[in-house]
Amino acid sequence: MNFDLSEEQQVIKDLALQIFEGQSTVERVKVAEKGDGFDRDMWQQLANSGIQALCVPEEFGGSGFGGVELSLALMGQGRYVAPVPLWTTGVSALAITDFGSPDQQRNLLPGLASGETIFTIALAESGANDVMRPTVVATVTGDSVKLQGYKPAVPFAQHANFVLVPITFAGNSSNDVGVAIVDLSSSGVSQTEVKTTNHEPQSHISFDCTIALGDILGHGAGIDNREALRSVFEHSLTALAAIQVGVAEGSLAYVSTHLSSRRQFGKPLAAFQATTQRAADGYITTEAMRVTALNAAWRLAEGFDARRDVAVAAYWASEGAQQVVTAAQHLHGGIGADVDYPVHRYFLWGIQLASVLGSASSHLARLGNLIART
Amino acid sequence: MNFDLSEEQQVIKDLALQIFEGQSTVERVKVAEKGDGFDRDMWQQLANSGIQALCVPEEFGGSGFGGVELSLALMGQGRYVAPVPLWTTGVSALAITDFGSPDQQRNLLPGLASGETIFTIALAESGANDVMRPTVVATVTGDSVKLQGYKPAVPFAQHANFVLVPITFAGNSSNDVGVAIVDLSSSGVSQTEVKTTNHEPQSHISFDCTIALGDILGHGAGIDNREALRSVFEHSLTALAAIQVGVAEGSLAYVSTHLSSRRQFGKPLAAFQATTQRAADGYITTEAMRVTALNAAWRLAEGFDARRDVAVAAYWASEGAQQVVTAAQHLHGGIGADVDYPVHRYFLWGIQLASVLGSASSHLARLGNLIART
Amino acid sequence: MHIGDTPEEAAFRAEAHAWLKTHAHRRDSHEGKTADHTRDLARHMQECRDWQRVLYDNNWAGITWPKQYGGRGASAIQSAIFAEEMSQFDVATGAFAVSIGMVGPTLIAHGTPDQQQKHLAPILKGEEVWCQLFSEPGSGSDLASLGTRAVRDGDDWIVNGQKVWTSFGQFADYAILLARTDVDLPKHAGITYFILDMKSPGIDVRPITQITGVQHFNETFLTDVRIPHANIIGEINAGWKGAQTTLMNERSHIGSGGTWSVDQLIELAQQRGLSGDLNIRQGLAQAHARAETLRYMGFRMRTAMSQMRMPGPEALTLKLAYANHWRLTAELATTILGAGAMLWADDAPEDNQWGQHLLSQFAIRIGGGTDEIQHNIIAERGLGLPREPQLDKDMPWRLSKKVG
Amino acid sequence: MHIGDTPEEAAFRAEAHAWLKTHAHRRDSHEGKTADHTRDLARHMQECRDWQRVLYDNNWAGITWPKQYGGRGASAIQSAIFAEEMSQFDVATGAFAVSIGMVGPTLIAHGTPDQQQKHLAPILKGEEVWCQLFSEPGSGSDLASLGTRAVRDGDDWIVNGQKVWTSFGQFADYAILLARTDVDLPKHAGITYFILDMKSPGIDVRPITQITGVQHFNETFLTDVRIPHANIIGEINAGWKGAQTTLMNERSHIGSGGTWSVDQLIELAQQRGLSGDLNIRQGLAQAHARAETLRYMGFRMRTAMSQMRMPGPEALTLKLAYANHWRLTAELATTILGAGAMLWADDAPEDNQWGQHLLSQFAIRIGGGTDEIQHNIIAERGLGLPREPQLDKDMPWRLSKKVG
Repeated sequence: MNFDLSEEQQVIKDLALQIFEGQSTVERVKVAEKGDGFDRDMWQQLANSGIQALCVPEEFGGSGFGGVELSLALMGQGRYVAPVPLWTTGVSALAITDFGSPDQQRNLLPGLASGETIFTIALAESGANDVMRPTVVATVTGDSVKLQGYKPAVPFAQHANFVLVPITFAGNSSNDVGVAIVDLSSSGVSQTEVKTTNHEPQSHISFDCTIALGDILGHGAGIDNREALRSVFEHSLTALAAIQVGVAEGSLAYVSTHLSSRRQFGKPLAAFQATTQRAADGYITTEAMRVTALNAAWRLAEGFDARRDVAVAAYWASEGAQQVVTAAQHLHGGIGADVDYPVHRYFLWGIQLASVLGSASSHLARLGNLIART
Repeated sequence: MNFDLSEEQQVIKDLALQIFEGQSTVERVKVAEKGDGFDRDMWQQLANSGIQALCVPEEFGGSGFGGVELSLALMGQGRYVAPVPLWTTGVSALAITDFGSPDQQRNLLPGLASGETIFTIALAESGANDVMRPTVVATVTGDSVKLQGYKPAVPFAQHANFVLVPITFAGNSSNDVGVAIVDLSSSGVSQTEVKTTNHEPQSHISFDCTIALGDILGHGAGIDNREALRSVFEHSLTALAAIQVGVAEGSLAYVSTHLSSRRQFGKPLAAFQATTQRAADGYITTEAMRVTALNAAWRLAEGFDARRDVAVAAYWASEGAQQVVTAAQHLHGGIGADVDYPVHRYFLWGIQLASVLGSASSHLARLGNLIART
Repeated sequence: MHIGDTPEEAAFRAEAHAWLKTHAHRRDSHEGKTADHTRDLARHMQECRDWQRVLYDNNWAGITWPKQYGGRGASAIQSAIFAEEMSQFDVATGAFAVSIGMVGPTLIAHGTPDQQQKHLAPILKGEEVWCQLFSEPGSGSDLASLGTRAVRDGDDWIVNGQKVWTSFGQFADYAILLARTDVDLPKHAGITYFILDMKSPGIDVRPITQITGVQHFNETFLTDVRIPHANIIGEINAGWKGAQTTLMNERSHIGSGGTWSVDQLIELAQQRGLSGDLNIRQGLAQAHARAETLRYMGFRMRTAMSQMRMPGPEALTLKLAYANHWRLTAELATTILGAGAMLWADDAPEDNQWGQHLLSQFAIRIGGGTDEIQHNIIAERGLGLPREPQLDKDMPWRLSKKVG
Repeated sequence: MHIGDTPEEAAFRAEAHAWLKTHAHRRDSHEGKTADHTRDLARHMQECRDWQRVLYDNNWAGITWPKQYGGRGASAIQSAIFAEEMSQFDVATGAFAVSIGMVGPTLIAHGTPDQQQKHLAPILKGEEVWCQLFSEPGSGSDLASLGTRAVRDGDDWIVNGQKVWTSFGQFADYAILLARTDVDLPKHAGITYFILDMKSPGIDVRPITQITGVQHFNETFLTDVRIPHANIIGEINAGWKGAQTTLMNERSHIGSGGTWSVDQLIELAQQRGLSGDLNIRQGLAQAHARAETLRYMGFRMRTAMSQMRMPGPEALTLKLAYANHWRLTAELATTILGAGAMLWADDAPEDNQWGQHLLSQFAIRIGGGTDEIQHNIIAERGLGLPREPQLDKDMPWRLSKKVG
């Protein structure tokens, strides 16, 4: 039993933090917000340092690490609210590594490792958000697959090359689900760019297109399609939980600075217990988010059943992060509402990522079914 | 629109408070706790001052007030955690006044007004606690009614003369419910006295007895049995909510004393914001309890549909009171856990009354059905 | 006790409602216009002016103001009834929150006859927009520590300093201003309350872009701005007293919003097929319970005001409960909207009103004093706890900046 | 990183479990004995002594203690694994919480060889029960303000004062005692740490009846009690250092409980037919989530301890999270039990364990420092915020009582 990072993990964590601290300055983030929402220079820096290569096996140009190391990098991203599509690209690399056919691995993993290929994941649904019951329908005819459906709010879609799409195969069994790898430049895939709360670039995507059977994740490799979808879902939640840890940390760092430096009634704000107690609560919540996020990533990486662990991490990532960033925003008083001061960005990230994750009560409901099915 | 008490109401409130303050001293309460849990001298004092007579019409020896005035008296009781069966007796008087047959009124109301007759109400059920679906079954044969069933945790039953029992009439319609007035000395009514958390005397009661058809509340008076049961339920919740307001107030009074007088780190506890903020939250919650409890009592007294209002008051009385008394107990540190110091009694009352009321989530569920039925 | 309309009040409500129905558009919750003014603030200003004039022409402006000043001379309860009814209609009022809600009551209580004569009627007619120059970047919750200086120069005072959170400052004709006129007195004692003509030379108003995207807040820089001596409200160095009147009116105002959002939330959940989801329904029930609580707290406060009693800690509890309710409803809306809650501006569902609602919570919490300050006042006045000692309370202001 | 048993740890766990299975009764959650000791404290004491002896005889006592003192010389993680396994069995350990959890580590760190020789083995064998004489009625969270005086008299010290919250004081053979030995030094600097023989003349132990009905807490009055000079732990006036070791061990101990209560709650809900109730199930899920969080926080703390790093703010977060978890599970049990939650003692369902659980929450929160104190330390060490100024920190203790 050992909660310490290995030496290699510590190096990866420090490296990622260092890049994000250097690249994701407030000025650079502002430029991205006003532009297309994607800092390509930062993405290239990350690629130069091998961050995108973390989850790709060595034979495909990666360094052969896994989800834990990805989570450490994502915590760094959250800490500096860096505008890059790291989680979707990282989780896609894990999915193709774990479930992809030899062709898919050979064709896609080298580009993922080098940062040249960008992936996104179309998790959200318009109605009830049950990822395991996709609304995009796949009709197989011979070697081709017709995809029909609509996915809202797909992150970084306008900058991505491919999208992982949860699908339900047309036919008798509604249980027959899987993941399609769709080239975003295919005809019949149309994007509508939308504005989002935290300025992340997103698109609504309509699918009325035909892909090859070989574009179904793991086609011909004898995998369990349903497990592939579950894995994408669980790795996505775990990756988002890691970003939220960084977001909460970053927001608390601004709180520390603000409370230590601003003075009222003749003393620093930190001398008022009402403020320090609330900040300390934020710290406790952030630690709960951290240990559960790391645990979920570790259990997934070890190949254990992690359904409960992912639900626990997602619960904290949704509920906890919102608590922390709301408290941080509040503790900043008026300054928090002024977009010239950076802390508001953490609030916007925290609530937006919570929306991607799904509500805390939905994770509790899933967990309740797992632990106390009657 | 006027939230102020009338002059008469103010007099009643002050009178009740004065009696409870004088009679329900810590010493007297301790004596009752060690004895049979009922302070008969206090009961007599209340009777001498006309408190039990508040809800009885003048023609039967009462003063003809109603539920609002009962609530004001009950707030005083809660404020001094007085061991008397006032809420059950008061709500029974209201029920018999509103729904009783002329015989029932003539036979029972004078004794209720004088304090000689004590009523209890068997609200709780062993399983799921839906008062509108009673488990005690009433089988009518001619003029007699056979009652069969079991009711746990009936307050003050060993000191009471009568009990109001929610019943379901045997037959086709499970919807056919009502209220029976049962003499506790009848054969076939057996009590088992039980110890309770706050030392209130309670009994589990088994019913295997026969009563007269004339003992069904309102028999022959052309009333709606179901409405009679609902009224008993709603008045009970409203009465309990009033006691909880007093309990919360009393517990905050101890908090004020403690925080003002106890010194740590060279200053009074009240100088630590962490403690005062928590106490202030308790005050806000108590005010929410107060306005919603008064509103529910007023609407019931005016004869309006008060289902939502009662649910709102019960929600606060359950959730809010537990919050306040838990905070108060906590703010007292070790002293709170010592039964020689009186504040613990408010904690025990707060949580026990919340159990009688039912959980906050059950009240929200009822309210949710009322406001957002799909 | 009468928790609900008396027959007279019901008649007044019916009269108000009937009048509103003929003069304003009923708010259609399917396409609420709440967020509209985020797009075009100047248009919103004009709508506010127009609506205020309509109110005035029909004797609905300044319901509690004495008739001699052009008001209706009616009770606080009637005013509240009118506000409740008006909240069901789609009318623009925000730009007059300061003038009508804060400046008017302050001038009525503390202004000179000339000041009252000059300003009260134009305010009611919608001809004068006012802003509030109280907060400073360095003062925050500790308003009395403000450092904007006013120095006497003959019949004028010369003002220098910086203010912040100036709502609608870019449109304002006048401002109420607190400035320090004696640095040797303790911080509460050396402040004077001025009326400032916003067309005076030396005023620079710079918009702040808020997290909501709106720019109705501003920073205001004052450089050698001249104010005639006659523009002082109350006495020299006694401005803190007038400020209390203004702030109490601000707090009462903040807590007096309608409870429209719960009905809208229920409708939203029903539209999305989620009103059968037990978790959502528990959330709706809780929102309803809290909204009802706000209503009764409001009734109680208005009862006190209509009996000419100053509202006590209940006004503070109301404001805190209101801020909590705002946050809870915003979070519930986010849950109901799911992925849609991420979208913003034109792309957001329901005309972005829920996104605006979520991001506006901080302005609500800050206006009228922070949560922490209000908790302290409640502990003191509601529970009788001793005041927190303020180290700098009695020392000259010029020294107090160094304490701690 | 390895969040779970390594093969070696799994083998150790299996060994521990197998041994426990042959030497202790498996806890049957249908008739948990948790509350038993509330009925007969003397019997509980004897059970604790007996079980401790069994542990010692089988080399399971003092798992982290060095072998030279009779311990097992094993790691903090092995100790935690044993504690987790033991929590599934129905064994009595409470009376040795102070001796094993606090006195032993303190003596190992700060005791003289004679003190270690004399006490450590008897503690491990269950022959010596210890109590803690730290808190005083007038000190509360401000432990360093304690006023019990010890005055030198030749080779002895003479002690006078009053202590409170003395767990199992009526059964204790020895006590660890903090007393003030120099009133002219600041409050933290004039305290000395003593070993007190509880059979000494002048000690009066009076039980306190707690809200739970239990009397394991006491008030202890010390009147001219003599303590030999050799019984000082550490140096004269340097007792605060040793006290820190004791308190840190107390805190680590408080957070190390098992997560048994969630499984029991699930079973309780299932028995009552309520596990299908969505509100209950959300509560169970939340309890599970928080219990899991406690486990991982515990893993992390033990990782630090096994690497010989002092646990930092994580030990405090663990303790606070544990106290919250305790309260939430107690409240959930109350909801599941419905009317049954009102019953008490013999009449209560489930052997009254949930009633005891609910009412014990305050002792949990107070032991090892109040929530407020811990929040302050977390703000300081976890977030780097400046310490709250303590007015009386540097002045002589005899003056500090008058400050404020």
